[in-house]
Amino acid sequence: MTKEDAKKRAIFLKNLRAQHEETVERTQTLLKEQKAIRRQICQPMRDGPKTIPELAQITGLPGNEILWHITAMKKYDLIVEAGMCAEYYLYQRPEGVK
Amino acid sequence: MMANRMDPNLLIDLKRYGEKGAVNIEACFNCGNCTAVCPLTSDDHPFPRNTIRLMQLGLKDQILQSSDPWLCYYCGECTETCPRGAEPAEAQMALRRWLTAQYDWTGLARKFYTSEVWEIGSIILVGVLIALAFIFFHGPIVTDQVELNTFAPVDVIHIGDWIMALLLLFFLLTNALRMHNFIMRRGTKTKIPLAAYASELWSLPYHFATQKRWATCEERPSWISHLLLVSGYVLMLVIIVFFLPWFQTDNVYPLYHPQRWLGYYATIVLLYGAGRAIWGRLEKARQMHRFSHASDWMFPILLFTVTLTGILVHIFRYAGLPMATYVTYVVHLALLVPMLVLEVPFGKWSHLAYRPLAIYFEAVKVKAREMEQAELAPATV
Amino acid sequence: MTQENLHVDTLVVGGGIAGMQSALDLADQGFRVALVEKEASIGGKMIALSKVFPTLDCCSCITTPKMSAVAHHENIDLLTYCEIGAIHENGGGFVADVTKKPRYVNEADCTGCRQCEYACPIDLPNAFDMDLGAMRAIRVPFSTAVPQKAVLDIENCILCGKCEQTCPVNCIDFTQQPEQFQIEADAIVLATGFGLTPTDAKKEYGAGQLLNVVDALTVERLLAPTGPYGHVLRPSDGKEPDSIAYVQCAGSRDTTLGVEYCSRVCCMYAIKQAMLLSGALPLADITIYYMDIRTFGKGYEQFYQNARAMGIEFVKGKVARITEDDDKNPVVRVELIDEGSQIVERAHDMIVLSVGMVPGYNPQAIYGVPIDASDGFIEIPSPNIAPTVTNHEGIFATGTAVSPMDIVDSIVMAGAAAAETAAYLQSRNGHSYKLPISGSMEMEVAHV
Amino acid sequence: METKPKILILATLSGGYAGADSVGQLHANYPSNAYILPVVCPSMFSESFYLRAFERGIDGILLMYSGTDCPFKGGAERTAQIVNKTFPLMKEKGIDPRRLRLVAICTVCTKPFLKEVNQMNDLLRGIGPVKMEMAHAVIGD
Amino acid sequence: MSEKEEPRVGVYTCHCGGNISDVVRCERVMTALKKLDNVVVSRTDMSMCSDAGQAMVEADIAEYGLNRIVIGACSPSLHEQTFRGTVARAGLNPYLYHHVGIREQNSWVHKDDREGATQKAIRLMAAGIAKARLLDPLEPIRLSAKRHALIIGGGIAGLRAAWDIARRGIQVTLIEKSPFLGGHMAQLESVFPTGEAARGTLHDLIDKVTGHPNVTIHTRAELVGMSGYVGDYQATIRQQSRGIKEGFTGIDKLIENCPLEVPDEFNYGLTKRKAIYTAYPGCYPPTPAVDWENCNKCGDCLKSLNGERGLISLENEPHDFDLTVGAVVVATGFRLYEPAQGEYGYGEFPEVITLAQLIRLLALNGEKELVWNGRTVHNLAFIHCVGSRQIDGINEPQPDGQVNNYCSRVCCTATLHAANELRERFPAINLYDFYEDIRTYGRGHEEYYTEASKNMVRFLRFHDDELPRVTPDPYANGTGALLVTAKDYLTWGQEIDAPVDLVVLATGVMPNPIDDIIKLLKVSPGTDRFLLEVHPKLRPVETAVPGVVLAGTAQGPMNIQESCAAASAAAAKVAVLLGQGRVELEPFVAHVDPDRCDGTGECVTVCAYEDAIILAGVNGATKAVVTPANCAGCGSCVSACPNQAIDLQGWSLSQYEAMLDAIASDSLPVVA
Repeated sequence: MTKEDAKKRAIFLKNLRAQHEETVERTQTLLKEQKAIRRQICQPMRDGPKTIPELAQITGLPGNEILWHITAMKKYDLIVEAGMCAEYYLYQRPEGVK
Repeated sequence: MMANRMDPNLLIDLKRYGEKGAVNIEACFNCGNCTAVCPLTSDDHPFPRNTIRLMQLGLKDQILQSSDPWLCYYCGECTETCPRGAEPAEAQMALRRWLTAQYDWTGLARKFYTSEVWEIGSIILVGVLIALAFIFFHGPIVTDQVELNTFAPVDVIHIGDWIMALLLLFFLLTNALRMHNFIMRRGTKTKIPLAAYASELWSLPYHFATQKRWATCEERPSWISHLLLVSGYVLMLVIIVFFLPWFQTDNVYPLYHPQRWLGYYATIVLLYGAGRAIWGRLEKARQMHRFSHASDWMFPILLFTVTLTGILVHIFRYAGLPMATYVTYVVHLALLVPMLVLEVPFGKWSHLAYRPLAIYFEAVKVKAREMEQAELAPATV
Repeated sequence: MTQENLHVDTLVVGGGIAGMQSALDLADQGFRVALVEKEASIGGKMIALSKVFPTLDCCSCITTPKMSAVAHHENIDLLTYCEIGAIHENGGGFVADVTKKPRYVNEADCTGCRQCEYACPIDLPNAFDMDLGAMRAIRVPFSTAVPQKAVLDIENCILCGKCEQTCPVNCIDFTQQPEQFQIEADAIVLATGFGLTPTDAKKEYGAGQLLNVVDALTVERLLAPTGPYGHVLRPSDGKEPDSIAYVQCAGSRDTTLGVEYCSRVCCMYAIKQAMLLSGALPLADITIYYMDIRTFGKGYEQFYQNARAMGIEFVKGKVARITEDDDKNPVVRVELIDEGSQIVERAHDMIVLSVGMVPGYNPQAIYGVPIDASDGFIEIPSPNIAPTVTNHEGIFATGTAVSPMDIVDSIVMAGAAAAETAAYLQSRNGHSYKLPISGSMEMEVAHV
Repeated sequence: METKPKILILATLSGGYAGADSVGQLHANYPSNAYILPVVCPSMFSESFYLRAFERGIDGILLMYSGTDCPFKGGAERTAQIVNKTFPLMKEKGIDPRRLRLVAICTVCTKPFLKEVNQMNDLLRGIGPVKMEMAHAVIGD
Repeated sequence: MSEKEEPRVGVYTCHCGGNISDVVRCERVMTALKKLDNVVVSRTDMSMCSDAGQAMVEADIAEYGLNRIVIGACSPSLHEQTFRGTVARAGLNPYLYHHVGIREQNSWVHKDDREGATQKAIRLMAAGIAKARLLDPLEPIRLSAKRHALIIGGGIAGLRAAWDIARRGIQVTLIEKSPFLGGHMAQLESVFPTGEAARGTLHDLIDKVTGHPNVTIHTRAELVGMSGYVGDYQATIRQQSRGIKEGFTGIDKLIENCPLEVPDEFNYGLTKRKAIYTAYPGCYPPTPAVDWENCNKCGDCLKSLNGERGLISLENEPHDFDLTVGAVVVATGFRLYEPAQGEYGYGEFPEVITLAQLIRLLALNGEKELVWNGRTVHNLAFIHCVGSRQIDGINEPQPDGQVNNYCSRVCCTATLHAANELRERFPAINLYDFYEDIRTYGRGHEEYYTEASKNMVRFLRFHDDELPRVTPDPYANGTGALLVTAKDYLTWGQEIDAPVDLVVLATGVMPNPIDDIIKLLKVSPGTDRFLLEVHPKLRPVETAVPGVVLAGTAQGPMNIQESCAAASAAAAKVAVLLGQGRVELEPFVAHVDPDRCDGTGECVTVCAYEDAIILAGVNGATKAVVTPANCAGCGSCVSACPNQAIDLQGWSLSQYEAMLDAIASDSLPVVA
């Protein structure tokens, strides 16, 4: 991509964002929240694999919400399963993902 | 197991005890929702589906032996959630009327419930008789000032009260005895020792006074207003039957005097309770008020008008209007007497007696079973 | 690429199993068909299911060949992500105004490689997985989607441009606008499908607020090999459930919900799911609370008896209430009708509401096809003899747009709609289908 | 050159091959020494076909058929019969019968697919090349 | 395949915009493949499926005279068809194209092993080339199809199928075993869920069908012979004489004069009819028929004739005729379960009848009160699931040793429909209903249940292991009234007695006994004895025999609506098959090399498809001969042949062996 093209593209995207201001803003807030929650969820996994109730206890977040984020991250290989503890699966970060 | 023979005609008869279209239990497909949703149901008494089922099949003996309809307070939860609109709560109501008629050996209850002409006619008849009695037998009419006790000598009225009370008690007790026979003799195989009756006797006045079971239902305000109504009613009954000379007097007591404030309390809660019942039935907002049988109207209307005329007598007396006082007094009694002699043993009022009786009988049965088991227990160990 | 106006013999509305089958049966007879689907992929509700009764076939294995056949059929114009705004009559035929919603992806170029999806930073609840799992703001709808093309959700996009940068064939196009075009057709087949009876309407069942009370379509996703968790877990905390209960007629045969009819499929799908669950969770107890078990179809009764033999517990009694204990275990209150009418409260790890079917779409606004006031499904004036013929000449209806029915019945009825439509088209002048020359069989006058 | 075992996967179009497509959609990982060929129905292969494959140096064969979903009358049963008859012949030649495996894979059976491939790969790494095995058997005779 | 032209292969490796090339080193693949025998052109492209990619292939075919094309790209399910089209446009036979999946099966699943993925791509492509060398041009199998369908059965399903097929310009011959059309529907009065008059609706359809120029109807006709294959079946039909010529007018007199009286099957034996009869007034055809089984040829009927004797013949002279048809619709319908002697008192007490009998009784009965056996019926009980949902060990098995363990689907709503009619016509009657589960599943069916409840039908629920009992009522004082006793689970398992005057058994549905048709058509029944479809969802109205489709209750219990839907669906399949006048089938079928075949017949033994392979004399020797129309292309025969004389076109064993060798080969040009 030439510099000029890049510039054009930047202007185009800017205009587009202005057009969709409301949805973009809302989604950006959502994204920020998601990131914060996921940091909270992933932090305890550094000490080893965790179950949802364990994560819920540590983070104070509701179990269903944690499960959703774990499911989302698992779908794109950002979290993997690491066996089971009683009736619960254990989750951890895969090797190479911080 | 003894087979039970179905009687298809019983349901047709039962339907006569409900407002037209209100008893809709033929629509019931026995899903069990009503029983499971009922806050008052128990392992021993899973209702209302069981009574509905008996009604559907026409198993008359089993219905007569059951006290379950009396354990229901018509909170309407079952009707509200019934997937088929079968009106289970209203079926219980109708069944209570039918049972009242079955307990009553005179056959009057049945006439009252199934015929509006009979019910209204008898009330008018008794009321007219009372009025006629006054027309022919009243005391001297003092017109320059209010002298009610001269117009209607209190001791004569009091004797009348006693006669009325005894009559009413006689019918009520004999009917209650029949109820006992159905539920306690035919309805149970365990032999019931007298000790069981004695040990549970406390529950009878307790439940009569508190209607505690009703409070288990979610509709607490109904229970409270009904409780107030009962308290006013009982209070008034006690006053006029036992203490009429103290109550019906030409003396004007000061406001702090118990005669005044007891009277005021009773009349206010009676007016409020009866008025609320009438208003509820007009409004039809709550489940229990959606259908109103003639008998449902008759009792609160009589109660309301009796109270109202009572208050008017009081006011006219204070205002010093002799003729108005006397006439209103006659009207008051012409309403009061039929209410008591007809409604109490044969009509809607009787549930006030049958409900605590049913609870009492069931408690006795449980006690008897416990006693029986206690006897058996050491032997088997 | 702009969508050109089309002239076809039949417009099929809805790309679920009924619509697909009708389209195929018509196209195979030589008629031109336009199949319009509002979602980004065809497949309807069926493609989301795990396995199907009574054969327990893998559902995808039955649906995908039909989806692929539709996509590749030379007589079918497949139009996904399109909505029909209005239908006018036009000289005995119909003209449909169609809006093609922008995918923001150039459909012709997209290879379905999903690189954009991996690059996208936004995770959204995945409706295909009943919101249990996640999907990106740009994605291929699901693994077996047809067409296998990405679609961008502009409402939930921050326009970061990452997808655009990643796409190997430069097919992301933020400038796309809705496109209007028209389809001229001589006949219409409505296959608009069904929706689920609402569960939040029933306050006795928690009004949709209890986390471990789910509907049956959610369990389909839990059981599907491509499901969100990859296991059967309950939504509140990811526990593998030991005890699962089904509440039948949770949205049907109930006047308080305004749905008085039987939804026809719930008994069988509950039994099927119970069987699959006991396969996935061999130690779990599975209970089905029911009013009547309606396993009426071919092989269905045997299926039910097998489930009983497998140890699945069938309890006669309508669940009156579902509450929650401290561990978020849902608790049912029910009368055990077959066991002496006891009232019990039983806690389960998870409860499945066997919700029923309501019409998925009311076609009245744009088509003028009457619906039945009592159930909301399309009115069929002569359901016995002509089960797919509506009140409107030239418009036919099939599948669950007509009434609740299972997949087998939908497919058969779709064939019936195709036969009816084909005969209608042939009876009209000027249809594009050329009547083949009559065979050598002499025309015989009917005789006995 | 590294000697990875060669796995041949014969996958039915209506089942296993579509399943392999689904695995691809997931971008999952499995060993690259697994070669997938589509087949209509594996009932067309006789015992000798499999033996020939082992002789040519295929270390393991996974037959991913459609099981009870087989669209052909008797196809699944006949395939199973042939495979059962192949095992003793393999033993005769000194070939570990575990090198041939018949599994039912559906169009979205991604997990079983991966499990089978990985298991076969692990097995073959453990027991070594088929050619060595056959050579040993000849010597052993 | 000796005189095959020298293969000139063009091979293309697709980058798929990086989807493949990010992992697989496509240029290396291209270079490696160039070195293989017969490869004339090897190229890569960013996107083979693009117009440019396809144009490149077309140009190469023209320029280099390529006669085999191999493309490695995404899964064949996505683009194999696309490239077949490309090749065809360039004038090559489309089956000379081979597609290799190297995206879903390679680059996407070996992301962290680029070297392995590249080598795998080379091997898979090499295998593809090996197969391509052996590809033969193929043509779809085209069979001319007789645009004529045979429908067996003149009930609602057969009629509905006839109407749909005829309207598509296809000839229809409908044969009906009995002398009259209409089947069971004619015996109904009103039908759920509409309440419409059954015979009114039926006759509308009969009028349409019989009035359609494409339809020929033969009553009293049965299928007795069948040969051929899809598109070209030869059917032999045997028709019994009617005994009376069409257009005869003195019908009433004729019937009157017949002295014989036999139970009238139309009324399920409730009434009698003569040995010359019509099914019902207004039936089609209106001409009466002689009941050959019962007629004793007394000749009394002839006495009413005045010199018109030629119009009647009391000799049954069945005649056979042949018909060539392209497809067959089996609409042979159902029969009702006949309760065993003593089952719920059936055959033991005259007050126990079937639902079908009740429906006829209601049609025959007066308006005021329901009368049975001369007595007014005040109380009536229905019992459900008689002959349905049976359980081994509890229910008496059928003569064939089986029990009907299926649900008959129609009886619940039909029973409630009858109950509601009873209540409406005889308001004082008491109705009881003994059931296991009420299955009013269809649109408008639950309403019948609700209505019946409102009509005060008392429902009692029994369990399948404790069936209700029917006994004489001890209190009935010899009036013949009965007592139905059941352990009622709605009344917490109490035994309940229903005193009744009439017990009505809701009998289930069974397939008509059509063993001969099953044998002739080579279709197969399922374990429930109903005819089996190929697959309930993929091909729900087709049988495993090509060109033989199912309509209505021959396949399983159905109501009228479902029968009509199934019949129309079957008609759609017939229209697909025969509409074009030819049948086109995929060429992937078995093919015999007559030089190798020595007629052992192993292939015939293993083949599961009727008449797909037969042994026949070819030039004086016994050889296997494939009928492509009947071959499903599974290849079972290939593995069975001891001489490798039979192979699958397009998927041949030699092609597989060549592919396998390429994969196994250690000497591939794997360059670094």
